[in-house]
Amino acid sequence: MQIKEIQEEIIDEFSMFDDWMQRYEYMIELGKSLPLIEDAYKTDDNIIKGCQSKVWVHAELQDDKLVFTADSDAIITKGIIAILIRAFSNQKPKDIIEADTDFIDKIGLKEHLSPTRANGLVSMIKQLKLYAVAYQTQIK
Amino acid sequence: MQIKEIQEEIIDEFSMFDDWMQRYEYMIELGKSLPLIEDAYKTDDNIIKGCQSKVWVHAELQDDKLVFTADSDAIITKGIIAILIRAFSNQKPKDIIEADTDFIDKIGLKEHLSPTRANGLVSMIKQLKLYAVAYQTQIK
Amino acid sequence: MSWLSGIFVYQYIDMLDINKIREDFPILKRKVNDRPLVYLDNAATSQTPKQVIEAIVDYYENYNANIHRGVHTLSQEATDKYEQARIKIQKHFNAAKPYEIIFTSGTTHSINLVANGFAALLEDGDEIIVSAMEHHSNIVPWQMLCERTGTILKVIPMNMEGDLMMEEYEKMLSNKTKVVFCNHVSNALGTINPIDEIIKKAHGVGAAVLIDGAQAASHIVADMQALDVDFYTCSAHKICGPTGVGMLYGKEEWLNKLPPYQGGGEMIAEVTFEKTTYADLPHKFEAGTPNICGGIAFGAALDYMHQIGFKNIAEYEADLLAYATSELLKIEGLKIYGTAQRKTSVISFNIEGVHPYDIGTILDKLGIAVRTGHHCAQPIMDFYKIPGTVRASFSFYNTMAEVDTLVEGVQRARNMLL
Amino acid sequence: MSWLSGIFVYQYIDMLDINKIREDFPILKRKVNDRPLVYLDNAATSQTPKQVIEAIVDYYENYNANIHRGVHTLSQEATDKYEQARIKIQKHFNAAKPYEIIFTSGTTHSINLVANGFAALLEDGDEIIVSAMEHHSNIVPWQMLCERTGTILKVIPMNMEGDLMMEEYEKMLSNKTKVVFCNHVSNALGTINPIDEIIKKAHGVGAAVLIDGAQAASHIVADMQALDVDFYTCSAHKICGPTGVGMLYGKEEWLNKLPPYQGGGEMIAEVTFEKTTYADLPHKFEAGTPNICGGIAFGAALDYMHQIGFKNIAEYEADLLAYATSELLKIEGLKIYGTAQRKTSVISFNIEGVHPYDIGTILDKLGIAVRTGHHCAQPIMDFYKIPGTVRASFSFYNTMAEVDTLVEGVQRARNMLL
Ligand SMILES: Cc1ncc(COP(=O)(O)O)c(C=O)c1O
Ligand SMILES: Cc1ncc(COP(=O)(O)O)c(C=O)c1O
Repeated sequence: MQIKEIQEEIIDEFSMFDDWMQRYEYMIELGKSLPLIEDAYKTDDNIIKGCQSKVWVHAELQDDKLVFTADSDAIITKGIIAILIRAFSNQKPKDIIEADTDFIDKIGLKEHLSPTRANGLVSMIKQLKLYAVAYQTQIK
Repeated sequence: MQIKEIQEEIIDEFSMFDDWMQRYEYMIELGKSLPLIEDAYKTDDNIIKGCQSKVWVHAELQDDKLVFTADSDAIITKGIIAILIRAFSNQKPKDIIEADTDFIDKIGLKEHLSPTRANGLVSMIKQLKLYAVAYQTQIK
Repeated sequence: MSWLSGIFVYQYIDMLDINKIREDFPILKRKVNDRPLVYLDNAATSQTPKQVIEAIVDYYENYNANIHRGVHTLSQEATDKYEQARIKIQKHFNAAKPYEIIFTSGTTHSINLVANGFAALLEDGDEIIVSAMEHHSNIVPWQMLCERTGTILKVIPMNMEGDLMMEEYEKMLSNKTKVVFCNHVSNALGTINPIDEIIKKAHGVGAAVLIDGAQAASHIVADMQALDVDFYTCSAHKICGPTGVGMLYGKEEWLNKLPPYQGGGEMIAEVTFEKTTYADLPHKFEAGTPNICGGIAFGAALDYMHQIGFKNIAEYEADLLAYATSELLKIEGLKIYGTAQRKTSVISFNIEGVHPYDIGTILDKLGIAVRTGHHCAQPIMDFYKIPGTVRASFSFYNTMAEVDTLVEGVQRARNMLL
Repeated sequence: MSWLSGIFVYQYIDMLDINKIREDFPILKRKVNDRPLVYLDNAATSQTPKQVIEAIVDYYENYNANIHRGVHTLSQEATDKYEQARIKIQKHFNAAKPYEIIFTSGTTHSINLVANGFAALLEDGDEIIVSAMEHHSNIVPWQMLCERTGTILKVIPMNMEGDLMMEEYEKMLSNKTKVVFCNHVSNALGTINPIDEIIKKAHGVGAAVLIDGAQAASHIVADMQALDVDFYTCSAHKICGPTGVGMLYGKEEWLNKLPPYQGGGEMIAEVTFEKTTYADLPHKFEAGTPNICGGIAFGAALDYMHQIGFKNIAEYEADLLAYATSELLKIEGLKIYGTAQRKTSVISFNIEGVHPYDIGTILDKLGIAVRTGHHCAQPIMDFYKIPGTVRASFSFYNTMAEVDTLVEGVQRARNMLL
């Protein structure tokens, strides 16, 4: 599936909920299904700055696609990064770089979109895209 | 005359004026009649701190009375110190120390009574009284 | 002098009428995420009563002007009000002299001013002592000092309850000790430290003492002369005052010993390119145009607090603390960090298996504002080996009903997260 | 990003409607000594429009909270607004990056931050250059630096008109020169200095340049990137903003080179008692709880000024200056200090045989607020061999009628005093 399609899918899923509690509970569920990063990659280098909780992300090129794994010590943060990874993992770096992130707003997580948020959602997106940029050059 | 009497006299004089201009003009007049300090005493030590203009005051014991002379480079300040000297000069240190200063308020110079005023009227009164304290001990 | 009269109207009310008090705080009417705001982040910053907001508006609408040296009326009025505020602070803290109160931009600025000053007074090999439960603002400036001077930093350890180990402190003291610095109340734990004893012991070896009163000031009235403390500091924004202003109390003799911190207008007596002489206290430490409005509003905040009455505040907050503590402890897996006998109304806690950030996020969704994280006191977190805590801190305008909302909220968060 | 939109609404009005503008300033309705206030002390501090007062009230009534690291809504809102204000300042000064804007408590604080930082970068025998027409805030911190490091201070002389002697400046420059610091506009004389040239020449020998924009900011929009300046600073209280806040622009590479100034919360990445690492820009230089409300209101003040339009302001103030200059010069014995070609709307003057303090006092009686004294620029007074001047400084909310009132007032004072 393309990033766009996955995002639509996520939007669809979230549209079923009519209050924040259900949304957060689902997000926590998603967190539990996060493709976990290997312990060896849980290094300080892989920590994303700007989050109050710790978030580690690792990226690996498999053929021409970028595969992300991650973890966090906070479960809501884990849910957020899980959503991002679902949308961006297993995609071509180029597509990741060009991808929109409007869907965050549409699934009711707009409040997390300010760059000053302590949860660092903006930092996470930035980091995933940075990985994509880095690996993009590697492909060429 | 006693300090109290002189102060009454000053209050009487000022009560003839009905606006600030007349009061200031009279004060400026009084400034011109100030018993001037000898140049030799116009030293940095004799400058009163806390005034935007310079005010020098000198005190001398004559018999058991304290005689003040002064000068300032600003004419309004000169008027103010002239009024103070008229009230306090040629008096016994003890009487100077104990003297009230309410008359300042009564002649319409209340605005100058705050310790933060740039003209330093409060500093001047304090300085005259400090001289009195110093010479008081000398008399005993 | 007549312009001083009427500053202090201590009007002790016997029982606090919380509903009436809450009317004074416009922000408490706010909704957050469609729920009434429950503001329990008072240790980070307190809310501002309308009396203080009005003092700010009054300043800008009626007598805004640069102070000191101004001949015109507005400048005189602003100067008078600013200096009156200094005297309010002096009286509140029972300092001997008004000029022992230095206006700063806050506690952090105050501590840096002192630590920087000591750079000129300390020598290689001298020792300074800090407590294990300090805010970063009372650690980093001293570390910077140590780097500059070769001074050695020693740390008074604490126990699991969050009490300082005073026997260890005594052992550390020697004639090498030059400064001891410690907070009056810990922001992360709420512990009220035995500063009386800390000061006396330090003075026994001739060391100066700085007490960081940032967390204490809204709960406890500290008496500078009775404590015989050398430096004491707090921030207005934690005592119902505005942001950007604080105070440093310093004993006259110490303030005279310390060199000036910042150079600029106001703090000089005479300036030539060859030589500059410094002004008298307090101006020596007040370079540049100060936070004039802030200083005046700081005074208004103290007036307001005195009108409520610090005794009433302390009693009521003790009730809030006792109730919240016992209710929170009913929640399974909840652990409180900081269980000292003497505490202010601050509760730092965690729930086993849950990250504090998650709890804070869910509570926010419920309209409840708490702080999560290391509270700028990483060494305490390291001590307990935790990433942070959830901190609920109560003020006299909080209600018992809000405590209930908090407890329900934490319970709900726990259910969602575990 | 969407939360940024709507910040800048530049709405240039072609001709200023002064009466309408005056309605924005509540204080202008005041009476002083039973006369309408004529406020001509704008160079000391500007007055505050209701738009800024409202921003302050809005903060305290609706989203007062400690910023950064807070998970709850109020803290997020306050953080967003504060960071938006930083971006407003960045755009106004056309800085390349938002984190090149450091919030400080004012110009004096900014300059001390930089001067203190250079203590770590300079060596014995290095030279720094100052202009002869600086405010004490841009002299004393550097003198303190020289004392600490053995750096040599050189002074660019000025001529009787109040222009810097640029040939002398060029002669002073050498590869020993490490910093040049100079005000954009002199507060005592109004001279607009050729900072473009000053910066270029300094860069020619590899020296850094700090421009003190305290007096310029309300009259001239300085473009950081076009000027290629290394540091630039101003205070909000002189640009229709609140007291207690200012900004320091620093080029990223310079801000990275300078060590932190104050230690405390916010400015650290990691704290242990053994070792502390510092946070990224801008936080490295923003220790402690900042003047949150002040920063936000600073942003509101810039919005307000842009709504009036800096171009309109400059044109109108030039008219005020021209008219006031020609009218004042009609008074016998009146001498103006500072007659440079390029000037802001500041007139420093004396009347022969009269002390400036006396004139200021009489003017105050007439409701006219001017400043008298050395204006924290004693070296300038020494240069002209005078104790001080009377300074009338005009803002866009002053009227031609107020100029007339001033001129009549000075005439009247002269008659009384001579
Ligand atoms: C040219 C100049 N520099 C520096 C300052 C100091 O500014 P502040 O007092 O706001 O720190 C002023 C203000 O008087 C000034 O006019
Ligand atoms: C104990 C303690 N010290 C110092 C500070 C720093 O105060 P400010 O940020 O107002 O400078 C705080 C505030 O968080 C504190 O709680």
